[in-house]
Amino acid sequence: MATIRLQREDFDVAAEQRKLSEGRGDIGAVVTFTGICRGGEGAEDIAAMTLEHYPGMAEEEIARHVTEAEQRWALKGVTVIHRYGRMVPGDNIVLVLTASSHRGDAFAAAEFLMDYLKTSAPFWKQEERTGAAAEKTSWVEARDTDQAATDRWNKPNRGRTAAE
Amino acid sequence: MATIRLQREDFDVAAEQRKLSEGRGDIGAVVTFTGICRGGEGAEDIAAMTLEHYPGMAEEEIARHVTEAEQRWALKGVTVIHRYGRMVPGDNIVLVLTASSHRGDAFAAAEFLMDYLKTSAPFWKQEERTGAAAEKTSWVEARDTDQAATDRWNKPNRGRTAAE
Amino acid sequence: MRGKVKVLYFAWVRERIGKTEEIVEPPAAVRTVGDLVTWLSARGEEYAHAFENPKVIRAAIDRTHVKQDTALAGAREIAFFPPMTGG
Amino acid sequence: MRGKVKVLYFAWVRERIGKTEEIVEPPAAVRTVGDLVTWLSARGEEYAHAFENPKVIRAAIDRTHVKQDTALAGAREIAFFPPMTGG
Repeated sequence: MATIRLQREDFDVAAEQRKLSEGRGDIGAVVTFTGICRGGEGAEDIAAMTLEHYPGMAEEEIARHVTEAEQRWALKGVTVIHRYGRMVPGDNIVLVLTASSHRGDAFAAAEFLMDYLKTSAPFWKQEERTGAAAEKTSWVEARDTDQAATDRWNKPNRGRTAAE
Repeated sequence: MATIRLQREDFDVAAEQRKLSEGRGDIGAVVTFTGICRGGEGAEDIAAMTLEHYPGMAEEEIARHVTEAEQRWALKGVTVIHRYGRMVPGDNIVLVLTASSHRGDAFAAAEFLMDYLKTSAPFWKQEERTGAAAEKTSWVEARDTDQAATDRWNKPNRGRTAAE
Repeated sequence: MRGKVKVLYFAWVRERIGKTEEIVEPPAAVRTVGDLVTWLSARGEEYAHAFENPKVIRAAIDRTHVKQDTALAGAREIAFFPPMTGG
Repeated sequence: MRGKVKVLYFAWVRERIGKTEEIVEPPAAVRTVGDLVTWLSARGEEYAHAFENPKVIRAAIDRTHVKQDTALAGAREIAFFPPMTGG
């Protein structure tokens, strides 16, 4: 039921959504999250970003959280695609797609998966900047707010939502 | 910045997402919600659904909540498209698309808009069933859980999220 | 309120009354949305049926949701409908 | 632990050590992930630099996240990397 892919090439949000919902009368809600490479703001903008990953573990770690999402919410389908390699601002990075009968489950599962992707899927971003910093690359630092977002899901009552 | 449309014809999620994010380096997160006509379960399935709306007020009511969402979260773009007329299972009904620098704002705004669309935008669904009930049409009743989902947004601290 | 006002009906309120809209001229004593519901209910069986349970009737004045005790003064367009089920 | 084990490095841990992976054979006294970090740190300046702040080092055994006090027994593949920044 779940589709998990790591790939260098771009993905097509509409095609993935169609694959998951076409010809089915039981899906009432589809949520997609698309993460996009940002250019940043200011004089030293981001010129490009390279995503490194741990092949094998990345797929397994995503699959573990997809399974957990399927246990916590009533899902009719899940697709997670994460790209690796070099990307420029505007390029797609990650897609999370959840389908359910009702919107509450689809929203909660998509946000849960994104929070865990950020903090526990083995990917690392390295940035190249423009301007005076053009020669330097730097590894993006993990943010405390991402860990805080993930920790929300360990509180009681974060399973099925009221919005079913 | 916001696009709000009521229309009889179908919409194209990918095209709307492209319009909103193409050529921009400041968008890091795009959330789409697609509401789809369900066929139901059991002997008396839903054969079709007709959506009636209050022209004029529907647009204005959606616009009021889009403005509120723009005040509560840091959004780079919002699109809301709601169809009216007759739809069969599998047909798209509604699209909410939010773009932001960070995922927390895009997720929260999309869910907020859907909750308010359900309870305060002037649309009414009438269902046609198959089987023994084929001749009857019935108006869908409002659900308490939808009102409860909407009421969540009136609690304190439901503005900017921790996941920025 | 004074003068004529346009009233719109939607969904099963529209079906029961059998009209999508009409122009009415209620007497001055009809001051609030609730007064108008009461006055309309007395116009015939179809209205009485539509408004038999006023608690489930929603109203809008000039395209903005209002409560039963909202004054009608200044209203150009008043709409009555069941709880919404869009989205 | 006993015998040889494959160690993988990612992101700036990989850059500092200058290798993507290697086979090591730590002595029996190296029992936990933390022990292995200490033992690797003593192998040279590049290792000492990579592991200078053990608190920010994350580890996985056989592709599952583990803590510093997790036993190495039975491990086939151990990976070290900084906090993740995907998504």
